[in-house]
Amino acid sequence: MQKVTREALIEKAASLLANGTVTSVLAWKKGEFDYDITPALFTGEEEMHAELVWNDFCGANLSKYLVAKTKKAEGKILVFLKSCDTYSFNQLLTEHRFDREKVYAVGIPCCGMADIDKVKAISGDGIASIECAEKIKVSTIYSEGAAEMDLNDVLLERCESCKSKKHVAYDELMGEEGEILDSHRFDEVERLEAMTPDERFAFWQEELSKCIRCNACRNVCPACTCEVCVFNNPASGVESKAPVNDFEEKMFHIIRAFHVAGRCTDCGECSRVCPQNIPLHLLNRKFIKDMNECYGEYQAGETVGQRAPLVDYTLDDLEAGEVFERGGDNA
Amino acid sequence: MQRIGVFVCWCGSNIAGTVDVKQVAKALENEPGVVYSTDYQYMCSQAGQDMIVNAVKEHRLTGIVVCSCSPRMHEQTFRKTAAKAGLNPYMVEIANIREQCSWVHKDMIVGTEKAIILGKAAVAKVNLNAPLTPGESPVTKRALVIGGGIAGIQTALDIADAGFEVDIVEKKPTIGGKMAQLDKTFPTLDCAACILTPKMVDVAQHEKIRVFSFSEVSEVSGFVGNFEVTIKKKARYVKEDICTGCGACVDKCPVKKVPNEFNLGMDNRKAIYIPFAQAVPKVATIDPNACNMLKAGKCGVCSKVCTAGAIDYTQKDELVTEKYGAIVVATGFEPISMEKFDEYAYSQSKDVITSLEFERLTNAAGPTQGKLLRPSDLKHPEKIVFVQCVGSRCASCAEKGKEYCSKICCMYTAKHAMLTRDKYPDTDVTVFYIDVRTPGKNFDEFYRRATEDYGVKYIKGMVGKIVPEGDKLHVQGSDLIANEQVHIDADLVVLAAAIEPDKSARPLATMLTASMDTNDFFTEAHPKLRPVESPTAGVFLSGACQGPKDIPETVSQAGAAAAKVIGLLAKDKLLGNPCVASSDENMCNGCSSCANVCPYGAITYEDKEFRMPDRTIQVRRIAKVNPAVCQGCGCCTVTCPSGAMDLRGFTNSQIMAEVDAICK
Amino acid sequence: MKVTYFPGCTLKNKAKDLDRYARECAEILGITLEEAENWQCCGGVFTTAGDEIATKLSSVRVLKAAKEKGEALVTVCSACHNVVKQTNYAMQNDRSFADKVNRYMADEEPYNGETQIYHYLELLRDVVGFDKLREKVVNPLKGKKIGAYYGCLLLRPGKVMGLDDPENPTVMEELIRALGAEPVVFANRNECCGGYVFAENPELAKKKSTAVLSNAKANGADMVITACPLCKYNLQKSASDVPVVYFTELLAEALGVKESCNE
Amino acid sequence: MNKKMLAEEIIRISGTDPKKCMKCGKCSGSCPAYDDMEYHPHQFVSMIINGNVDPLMVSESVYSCLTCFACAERCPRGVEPAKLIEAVRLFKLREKGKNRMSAEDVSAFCDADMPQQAIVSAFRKYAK
Amino acid sequence: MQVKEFKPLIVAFCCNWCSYAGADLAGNNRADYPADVKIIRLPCSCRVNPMFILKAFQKGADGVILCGCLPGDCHYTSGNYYTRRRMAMLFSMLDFLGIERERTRVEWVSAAEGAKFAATMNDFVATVKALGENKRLEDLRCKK
Repeated sequence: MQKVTREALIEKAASLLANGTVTSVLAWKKGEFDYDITPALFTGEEEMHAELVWNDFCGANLSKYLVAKTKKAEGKILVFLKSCDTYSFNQLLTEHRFDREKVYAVGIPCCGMADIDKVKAISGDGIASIECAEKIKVSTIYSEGAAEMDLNDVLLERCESCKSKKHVAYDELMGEEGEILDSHRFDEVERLEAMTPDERFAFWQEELSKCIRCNACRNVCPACTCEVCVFNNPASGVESKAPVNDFEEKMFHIIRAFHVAGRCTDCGECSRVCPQNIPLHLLNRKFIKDMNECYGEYQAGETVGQRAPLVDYTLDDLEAGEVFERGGDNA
Repeated sequence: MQRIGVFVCWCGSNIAGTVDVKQVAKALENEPGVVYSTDYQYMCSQAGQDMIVNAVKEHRLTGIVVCSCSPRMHEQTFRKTAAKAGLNPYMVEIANIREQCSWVHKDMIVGTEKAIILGKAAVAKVNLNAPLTPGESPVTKRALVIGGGIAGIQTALDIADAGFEVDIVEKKPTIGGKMAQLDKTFPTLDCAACILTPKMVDVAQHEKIRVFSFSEVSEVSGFVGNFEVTIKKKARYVKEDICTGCGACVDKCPVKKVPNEFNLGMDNRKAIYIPFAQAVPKVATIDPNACNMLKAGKCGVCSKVCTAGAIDYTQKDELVTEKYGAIVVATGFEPISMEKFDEYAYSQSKDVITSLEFERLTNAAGPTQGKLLRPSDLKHPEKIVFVQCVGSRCASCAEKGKEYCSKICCMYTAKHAMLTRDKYPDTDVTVFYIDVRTPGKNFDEFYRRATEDYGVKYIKGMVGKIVPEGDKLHVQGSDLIANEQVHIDADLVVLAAAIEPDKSARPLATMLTASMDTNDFFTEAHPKLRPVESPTAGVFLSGACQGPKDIPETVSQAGAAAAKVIGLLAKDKLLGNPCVASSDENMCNGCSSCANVCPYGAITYEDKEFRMPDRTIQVRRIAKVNPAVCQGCGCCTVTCPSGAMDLRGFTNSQIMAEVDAICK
Repeated sequence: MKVTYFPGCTLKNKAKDLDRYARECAEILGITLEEAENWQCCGGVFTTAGDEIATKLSSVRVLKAAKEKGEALVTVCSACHNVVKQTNYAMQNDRSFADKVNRYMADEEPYNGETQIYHYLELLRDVVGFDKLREKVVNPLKGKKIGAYYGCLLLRPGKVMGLDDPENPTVMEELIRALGAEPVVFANRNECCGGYVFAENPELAKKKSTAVLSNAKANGADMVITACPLCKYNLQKSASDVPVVYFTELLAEALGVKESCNE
Repeated sequence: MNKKMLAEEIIRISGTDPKKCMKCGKCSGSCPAYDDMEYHPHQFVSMIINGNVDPLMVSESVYSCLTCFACAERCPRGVEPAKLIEAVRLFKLREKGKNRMSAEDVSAFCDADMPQQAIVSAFRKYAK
Repeated sequence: MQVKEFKPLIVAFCCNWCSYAGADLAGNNRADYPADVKIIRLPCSCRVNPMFILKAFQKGADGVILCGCLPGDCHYTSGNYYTRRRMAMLFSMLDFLGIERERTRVEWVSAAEGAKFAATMNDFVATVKALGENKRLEDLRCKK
């Protein structure tokens, strides 16, 4: 797949700004470090030349930011969407979370994004600068010269198991359109399913014990756009600032996964941002896999206006207890 | 902070025999919010209730917990008691320590321990109870009946006789429906017209009934007691109020070859027509697809001969909006198309007909003036074969047939067979059947008469193929009892086509937010206990739109629906169930999940302006629950991702408090 | 348009004219029938049992060959069409069957019923279109009253074959009309001719074939057309004097290439 | 193999569910080979449900079925009796040495006009 | 030292129209089931939020059972169908986390099935008893 260059993005944005189609541009800029790329709103061309970033670390899914930004913006916002981001975009539209008229969506091809932890594993800590070209060149404060690596060797897990290079929503597409891929995204879920309950318990105990309740997963999640989160709402009965007991984190993650079940597009942002590297996407994928198997294939965000499995039913759905029997014994 | 009184009932020895009521009262005394706790032999007795009233006054109670029998037994009683004491009735909670404690546990220690926990849970809940007031809404004292067949007619007459106004909307030019097309009715063999047309006249003459014929419902809004309905009166190009129904226009109309739908296309009508002699309203209608004047601007004969001046070629569809308190659906049925069953050669031979066509062939007002002549050559058929269950009980392919039993075919086939043998004893009549289903008063006797007295041959088996050859229909079928394949050269074959809901029912259900089953029959609010109500409040069901029905059943259901409507319209105000869902607009995301699962269509959305902390105004889509429509199941509350939706009387925090109290 | 063509064994032998006419007419209508390489006999009948694998492999092979070329597969013989289509349906819908077949053919890429299959009649109706066909007719068959005999294999099971309404088909009647002749609808057009049972019980086959043709005749047919060599054989052996020809022969006649085909 | 297992095996081979049958007899009303069968399509269904398969195993009826699929097409319940008959036939043929037709038999019915398809089909139906 | 018998804590969520009435009927018939079962009355099984179940476990419940009307009989026509989907998904998730699948259950009990209600509770209590105390849900986060 041909990469679209940063310059092409800026040129596109500048021309749309100039002809009045949009009044602002939602894209990415550098944060504290070269690999720490964050969403940013631009209104002028110079600003974009100075700050706009488009490289192998632009994992952030911009769809979610439209909810807040469109409420404030006067005119249209241009947003750059990678193929996986377009699913979130549609899902948010299904839920009426922003006004489609206020957005000009430009689809951009994506070859996958880099996982900074994998980069560090090669380069070592203390990254001073990163250059993204044919190869990713990383120099650290501890070593002379730069470590070089292929993007394909340091892909984020979610990009390794990319479900779709196809954009399901856009006003305009840059570069060539990709296809829905036969990803192996459920392999890891299946591996866990094949374990004994004790092994699974041990696995999750290990993983979830790392949780520090920083809420990064929730804050980045494009399905978590609630005006007030239940975990911040005293009337919900599950509000918590500090955990009461050890179960609290567990409950947080189950409830969060349940809340986004049927709405989660499997964009993988939760795992990408987790500072503790908990594979949170596995919880979401477990729900997706179960729903696919029990109620028929469903991809949230594929089109606008879909009815998700949990707000639907058929008269002969399987019983709650039967969910374990489908497809042989997985215990 | 609440001031809660706890009242532990002995229920004689029913509770006190296994639960130490004194200890329960004592244990609950120390629960948060409890300021008074006592026990008594029979809380539900007058003395017991007085005790509660006095305690409320004396201890300035704001909430009450009664530890007694099931709330399904006495919740209403104690709510009234609370009201008597000046408390909001919804400040009462019951701890069920009889059915779910003393009666199922034998050990006093175990029973007492559990009763205390159940009491604690109730106290925890009351602490979070809020006074609830049922919403009130006015009732428009007028009913709408959709469909003017026997079901709609009977419902309308019954409602109107009770003194309420009723409008009937009928899509055809006349009311009367399927029954008007029938010849005789089983099991008494009354003439259908003789018993139906007087009712049609009653409708026409009733001062409380208006008939919108040749009209359709195009929009419905509102809720129980307060519906607003837009009715589309289709242009009939004849002024209904002026036309006298004299028929002069029909006589003179030069366009003669329009298939007559009333006789199912077996003869022709004019471009201007009155469907049948007893039509109500008896008014002519012009068929714009056939009329030369409307198609090409040439002719105008009807206008010239009409002395009343009723013809109006410029008439347009007209929209009428009216308010109603209740809506009755009576959209009826249609026989299914025989297109997919051509093994019976329906499309190949005019002499293969459906049972409804047979009705017209034997009806004195039908295309053959009641003489049984077969359509192809108008000869008297000497051998007739009836085939039952054509398309009914067919599970193999949804687009072909219907999985259900159409219920009426066994009886009308017996009727047809019997009447044929009665009028034409020389006719050989054979019926192929799978099962003969005759549950109903005098039904089986009727069927037996067909075979025993009239000599109708019943063959258990099914026809597999009909081959028209020459002027015969070669019928090949199975006789399962004789274990042989039978071949009959018949002159006429009558197919008992399955019946299905009228095609207009599905879009209507969407407008009404009334639910339907997979076959497009309307769903009843409860299959046993609320069979004539739709789950959507204020929408009632009459006749075959709810499921296959014969005339007696239809008329009884029509009357029952009318009784329900009268009960509703007799009220000046509707008191709702206050335990309904409500959405906190500050938390609602407007995502529509709740509306997806609401079985009653109680949730709508609106854009609302919010003033933000930075003084800007933001517009956000939010959910609104109509408390008059919501029935309080709470399904939306779980679907709501933000927790904005909650259920009054069973709030998230109340239930969590109960869980906490039990698990403490 | 180029399609992969599966003639089947009979069309290479006893039914050569069915084949010749079909190819020639297709060319006129802008479609090239390119014979599949190394095709094998379809086996004549489809065995409905899901655990019968070996007998269906020849169909899978030709389906795969078409898939590899990215072409649709066209058949003319009703029996071949039935076997290939039913096999393809099983490959699409019966997971365990498809898995077994794919395992059996392990050296090759798995096949899951991707190939589009047309019967020649479908090609005429859905790809060429009867209106276009009518334009190409140079020798309209005016005044001929022709009965279309479908038999079983073209239509049933209806859910699988999807060629037409199994109880009230119209494709051949439309073809007859397009060629300028008058179709005669007769109820026995989808009743069995006796099929392979003639080998065991010739009397039964004769009885069935006679019933078909007498019904056609009673409804006024001068001639009956068919797409199936076995039907044609059985019908011709029956006691009737109604001529039975392949539909492609009629097509060739109307398109004016019948003579050249026979040269 | 006991009766019940035999019936179950036949149902498995057929891939259809005879329990869906409502005993309407449309299969036997449709069957063009009815008069040449000892057991008729509806009896196949009923006997297999009842586990009474032995008489079917020794009956000639299975060879009379034309596999014309009329019963399957018209069955209102999707039972498709032809598939059950096919399953019994296969079960018989799969037993060792139970081929009904051999190459020598062909000359008996072969004539000059006979299409190749006829021989192939007959072998599929009458031999393994 | 005598080992104290393990008394499980069971929370049962019952819908008002069918299963709560079924529980009442069990009482009317003086059916016998363990006092470990504590019933919370709700309008419909679809009112049960997964949060309630998790909360119960968090607070020390050893088993949670949901009872609703038989499919097709829901007082609100479709509530239990949604319950069925939600709980199938939730239970599968709990199992995925290694939590004993027997600790959660959904049963459909009609208002006429007092005996079934009691039998269901007896069976469920016995099952949970055999599992022992609910440790996993409480301890999941702590490393051993």
